[in-house]
Amino acid sequence: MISLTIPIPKRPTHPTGIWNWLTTIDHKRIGILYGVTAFILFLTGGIEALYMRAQLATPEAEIVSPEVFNQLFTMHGTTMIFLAIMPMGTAFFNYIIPLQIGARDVAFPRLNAFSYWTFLAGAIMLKSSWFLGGAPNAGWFGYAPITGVPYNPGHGIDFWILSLQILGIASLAAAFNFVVTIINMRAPGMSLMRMPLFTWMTFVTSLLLILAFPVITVALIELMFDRFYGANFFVPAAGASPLLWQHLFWIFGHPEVYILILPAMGIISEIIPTFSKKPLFGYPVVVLSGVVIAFMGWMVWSHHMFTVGLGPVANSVFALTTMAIAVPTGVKIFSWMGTMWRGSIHFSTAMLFSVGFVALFIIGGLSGVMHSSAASDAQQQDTYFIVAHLHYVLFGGSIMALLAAVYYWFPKITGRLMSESIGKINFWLTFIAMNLTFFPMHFTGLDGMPRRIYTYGTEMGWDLWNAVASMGAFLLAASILVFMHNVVRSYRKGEISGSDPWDGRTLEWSISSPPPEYNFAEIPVVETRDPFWAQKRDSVATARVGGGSGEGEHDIHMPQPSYWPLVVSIGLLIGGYGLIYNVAVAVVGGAIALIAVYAWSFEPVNEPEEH
Amino acid sequence: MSLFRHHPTRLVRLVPLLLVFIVAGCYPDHPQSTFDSTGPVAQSQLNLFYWIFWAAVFVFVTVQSALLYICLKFRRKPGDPDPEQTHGHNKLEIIWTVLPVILLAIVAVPTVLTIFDNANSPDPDGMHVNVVAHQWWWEFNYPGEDVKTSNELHIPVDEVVNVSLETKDVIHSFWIPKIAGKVDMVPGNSNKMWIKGEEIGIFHGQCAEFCGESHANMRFQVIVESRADFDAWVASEREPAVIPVEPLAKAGLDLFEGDAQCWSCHKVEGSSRSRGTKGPNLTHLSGRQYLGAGIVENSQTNLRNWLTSPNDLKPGNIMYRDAAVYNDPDKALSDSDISALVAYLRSLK
Amino acid sequence: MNLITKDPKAQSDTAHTGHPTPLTYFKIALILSITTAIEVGVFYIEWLGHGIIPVLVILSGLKFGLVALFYMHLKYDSPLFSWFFFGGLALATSVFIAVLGLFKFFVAQ
Amino acid sequence: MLEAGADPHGENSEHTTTGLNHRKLLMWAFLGSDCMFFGTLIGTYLVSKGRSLVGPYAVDVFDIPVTSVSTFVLLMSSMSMVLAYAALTRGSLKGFRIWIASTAIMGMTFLSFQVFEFYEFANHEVHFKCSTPISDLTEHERTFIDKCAGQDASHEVEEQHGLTPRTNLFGTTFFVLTGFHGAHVTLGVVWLLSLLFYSFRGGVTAKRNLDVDLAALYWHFVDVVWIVIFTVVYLFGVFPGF
Ligand code: HEA
Ligand code: HEA
Ligand code: HEC
Ligand code: CUA
Ligand SMILES: [Cu+2]
Repeated sequence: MISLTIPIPKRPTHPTGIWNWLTTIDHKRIGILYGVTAFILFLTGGIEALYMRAQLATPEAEIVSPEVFNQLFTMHGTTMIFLAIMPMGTAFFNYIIPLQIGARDVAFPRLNAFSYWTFLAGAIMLKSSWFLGGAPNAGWFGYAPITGVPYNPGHGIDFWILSLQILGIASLAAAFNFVVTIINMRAPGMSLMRMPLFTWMTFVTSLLLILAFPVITVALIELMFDRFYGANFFVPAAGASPLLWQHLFWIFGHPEVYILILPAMGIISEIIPTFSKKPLFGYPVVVLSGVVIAFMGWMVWSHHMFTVGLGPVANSVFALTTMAIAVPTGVKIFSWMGTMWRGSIHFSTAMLFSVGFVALFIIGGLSGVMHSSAASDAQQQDTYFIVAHLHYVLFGGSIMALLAAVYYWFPKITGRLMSESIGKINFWLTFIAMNLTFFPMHFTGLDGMPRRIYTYGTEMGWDLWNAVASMGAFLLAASILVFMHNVVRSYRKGEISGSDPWDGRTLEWSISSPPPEYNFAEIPVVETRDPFWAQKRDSVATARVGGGSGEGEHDIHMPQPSYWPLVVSIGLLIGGYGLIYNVAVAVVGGAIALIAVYAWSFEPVNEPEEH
Repeated sequence: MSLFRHHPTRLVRLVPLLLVFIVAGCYPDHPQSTFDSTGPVAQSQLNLFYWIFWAAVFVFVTVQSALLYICLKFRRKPGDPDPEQTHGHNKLEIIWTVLPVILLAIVAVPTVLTIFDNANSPDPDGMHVNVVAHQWWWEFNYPGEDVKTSNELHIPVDEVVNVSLETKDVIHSFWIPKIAGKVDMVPGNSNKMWIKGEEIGIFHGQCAEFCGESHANMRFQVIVESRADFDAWVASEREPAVIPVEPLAKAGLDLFEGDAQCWSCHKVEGSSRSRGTKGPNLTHLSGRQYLGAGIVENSQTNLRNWLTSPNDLKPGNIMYRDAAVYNDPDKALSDSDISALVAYLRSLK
Repeated sequence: MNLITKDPKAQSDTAHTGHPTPLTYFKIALILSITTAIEVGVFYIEWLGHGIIPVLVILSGLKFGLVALFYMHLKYDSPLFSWFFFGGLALATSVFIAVLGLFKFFVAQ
Repeated sequence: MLEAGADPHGENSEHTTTGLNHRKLLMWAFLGSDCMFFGTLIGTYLVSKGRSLVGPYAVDVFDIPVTSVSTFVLLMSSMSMVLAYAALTRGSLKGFRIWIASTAIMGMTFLSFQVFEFYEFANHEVHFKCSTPISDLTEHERTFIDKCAGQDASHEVEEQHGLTPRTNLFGTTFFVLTGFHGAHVTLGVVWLLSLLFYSFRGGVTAKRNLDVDLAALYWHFVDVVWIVIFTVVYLFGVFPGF
């Protein structure tokens, strides 16, 4: 009732400018915010990586201290996973999903804005730890008990815990939103089996998220109780088993890696058909294999724990379930190749990145299968061989696909094409540098180089390949600079793209670039897969998609901007810092969030109209 | 792409290059290389690795060449009509589901067999060593031999050694790449493994689980020796420490058991005073080849450096953090104190 | 797959035919109370020994199901809702039973 | 919580692909997700069970009859919740108010029980006569047996030895699990009361019974979670040898 007794500020109405961005609930703008923020954070994670590579380039280097090195890899891993790849995925979910399913917005536009601001709050919180007495330093999976107060009295871990909680809220908000949006806001006729693959994988990813995040949330809450209130969840001295943390983390963690890769696979499944001018080969099977991967992702978590002493039976079971995931993944790979087979393949930059994805992901997947053999993983676990695997699937997989997505959808978002000639340079540089950076890690790993070491002696014989990897990393930085150059240049003066530069197949290409605020002047009716292609080729006479004429524009009511999502997020941020420094501040933060939630609840999506 | 446009065969030349790369990666002579196993556990793991590796190479070569072929073959040429809009091919899809299953079965069987093989010691009644990990050093206890030592593991060649693994603080992982893959030491959870060295020599061990600031510096040596040498070593280890006679060393002993308070953390057998357990057992320190858990050679200079500023050799180490001589300026060791301590420690043969 | 497609019977809000009456709700409440009483009662029957465990699991499962099906009207609502709810429930149950298994919870010490 | 609440014309429910309401779908997805949340907490509790090194343990502190009563109250609140919804759907605003108020009251009763229980546990006393045979003492009580040394059999040992989240692993896992359930109930009570007040401002109508439906789903969920907790934590908790 608070909201009814305190004066509510008037609803924001700014059509442009900073206030518009702060209060926007337009999925396209939120998508852009998400994307730009995540990319900047990707750069910070990359800079952290460059520091590490500089330190490791030569034996016994002294560029950073061991303590800082530990903070670097922790922040690098956490940043890349939670602040770069996940939100970049969310950026595309936001921008593209409503367009692909023929909707005017997402189901809960304000929840969407809230998701972004909360993500930003979490990012600020985590990154600020560098300046507030030291970043977290226990690795991205923060195994107990090294995260406990006795071994880690500083605030680094507290920042890690609280920012991950806040980020978790953001991810959950987005995931719930997309689950509902995709189930409920599809254009008439777009049955599940007519949904574009990217939409499908977004759906599956969102389901994974809403099921996986509660687990890490609880684990973090438990750790928080241990650290802040002297509870005993992971305290061995009280009889607790620190293995519980590992289980909880990886029950979340393995589905999480599929949360990182499934959107990428969705992106690839859009781009390859477009540039091969063929429909996706074996569509139902590709969909199914995505679902199966997600499902099986729940049965394999202990493959990260092969060496903790679970016993031969458990290790065998988890080895087998893990190997089994190669089957549905293989199906996807082969289906992409089947799509290209007898196609008319145009190697645009987006397509190059997609094929690069397939090639690199196979390498990463195969090293994954090598890990899955528990007995031989005893030699690999916690070595650079793992680091090689994870970068092949994460960089070679997720990042390559996201870069492909930028090249592919940039014209839709900005109305301009990215430069193809710079794009080619970008791709080849990335591709070569990526292999130069991460392939040698296979060697050093098998040569016995453990991960997370800040230094090594020259007698170990790891000098050469570390030097190569470091060179590769700086080359990779150069390739990212090329990419940034291309984006900025093309945004300013790229060739005008028109609405359908690639001869696209799905609905987003049927409307103007950039799309009008309401996306579709008239909601399309879908009668087939790849509806836009069908319409263009006239194979389905009645398909009526697209429009964008702007007629009847005045009858379209778009949800109106709102302050509240932003305010709730600010409250959360204040609350987060408060929990670390001062409980009173935390209470204030909580109160702000609570009041804003109330105000939000009683604020209509649209102001009642004056008829 | 343009590089290969007219000469797809050029790519083929890359294959041997790639193989050279791969082979270049296995340096059997490197101290922690997993390609040069000298024990049955590591050997079985290596065999398994090769088995899977070649399966992976097979998949890699077939799939990547198919991909390359497709990329080269089906490129769009100007004026191409739309290709036929095929939607799938059931038979093909079944084939590429079943083939990987078969391939996986081929790697799964030896995997499971090896897991079980390595799980149980072939000689559970043989020798036992209890390893206790600490941030960032190792304690090795031989209950049967009644020997307690640190940072250097002696084992007799060709004998099964049953190892039990524990930790005093955080999680560590016990790993001797050439002898056996790693097993973690988890608080409150004693793990078991077995090892067997089949070659006389000194091998490197390494903590493999991130355990804090000096994780990188948590190493150890494994000395595989003949039974006779091993017995001799056991006999000498059992001896209490010699009481030094040389004056400087005697002064060192006094310091050690007196003002420097070394005794509060270190054990020296035979001394009634030095019974600490926070740091490594120093009874036969000078018999060890390395200092500070495998970090530097055990030389006079290095020992001196260690005592002068432990933090430089091993950042964050607990001795530097907690010993009064380092964190209380009033108690700091003078150069002559250090000389005395070094003399004493060097006498602990 | 037809669960997610339009199903006129699945109209969410009001006006279902065959919606339960308050009487049904009372009956359910009665069953719930009796079951709880039995649970607590069973608990004091010593000769059941470990047999109490399955009994209690079944009884509380029954209560859970009744509330979910009737009070949360899953029985009358779109099956999609049941998928979400029971899907989450089944996943949570199976994952954590597996975790307990890995901790040797079911092995008598 | 009432996101999109208010879509004043109830448009959302009409124009969706599935015919299902957005918010209701969201609620169910949330409940599925919350299953994982409580699953993790209960899993933690069970894994930690029997690992505590010092007492008091479940047998020492639990009072099954008391908790049975509060369980019963919560179950009945579910019934009154569903009746509130039914009343509103029938158009009886009065019935709605009565039932929702009683639901909230029962919720608060449950919470008071919980507060009482937490207080009791935190101030738990070890209390036994030295004449009691050792086999009749709980494991925890036995750790106080030396207080009988030199005393005659009629001496009564009385020691304040409370259970808090810090005391032992059982305390930690128990309080955090039931505490989070309690937090869910608290949120639910606030929600119900908000609806009650809102109804006096004309915000709750039969046409917009969805607002109540959502609160009800949440409320019932909190109830079913308690059903599990009651069995798994309380009943199994004091069951010897489990
Ligand atoms: C995008 C993220 C991503 C993806 C998709 C994967 C995919 C896989 N991962 Fe990976 N993994 C990580 C991210 C990912 N992983 C990360 C971040 C870590 C480290 C965490 C840390 O410790 O910090 C890790 C660690 C990790 C481990 C733990 C190693 C250890 O610490 O000891 C294991 C062990 O089994 C493993 C296995 C696998 C397997 C089998 C797959 C499979 O899904 C791969 C399947 C794909 C293929 C196999 C290729 C294509 C298939 C074919 C061409 C068909 C034919 C193939 C065959 C018949 C083999 N991964
Ligand atoms: C998505 C995930 C992702 C991505 C993209 C990357 C990208 C990179 N990673 Fe990362 N990495 C992880 C996820 C990822 N990593 C994880 C999960 C771990 C495990 C962490 C742990 O152990 O806890 C890890 C660990 C890890 C290690 C091991 C650390 C250790 O164990 O000691 C190393 C070492 O080389 C490394 C290197 C790199 C490099 C060189 C890149 C490069 O690809 C980075 C390329 C990007 C850039 C170079 C940025 C470009 C910057 C510029 C162009 C500067 C511009 C500047 C301005 C405009 C101001 N990573
Ligand atoms: C607070 C406890 C503590 C005190 C006091 C202490 N040490 Fe140590 N010492 C340690 C620890 C812990 C290590 C292992 C450090 C590591 O390797 O991380 C160690 C290692 C050593 C080593 C190397 C042992 C080896 O096996 O390589 C020597 C030598 C040593 N200490 C000598 C001394 C001397 C001499 C003193 C007194 C001036 C002293 N220590 C006081 C805790 C202590
Ligand atoms: Cu011990 Cu790493
Ligand atoms: Cu995994």
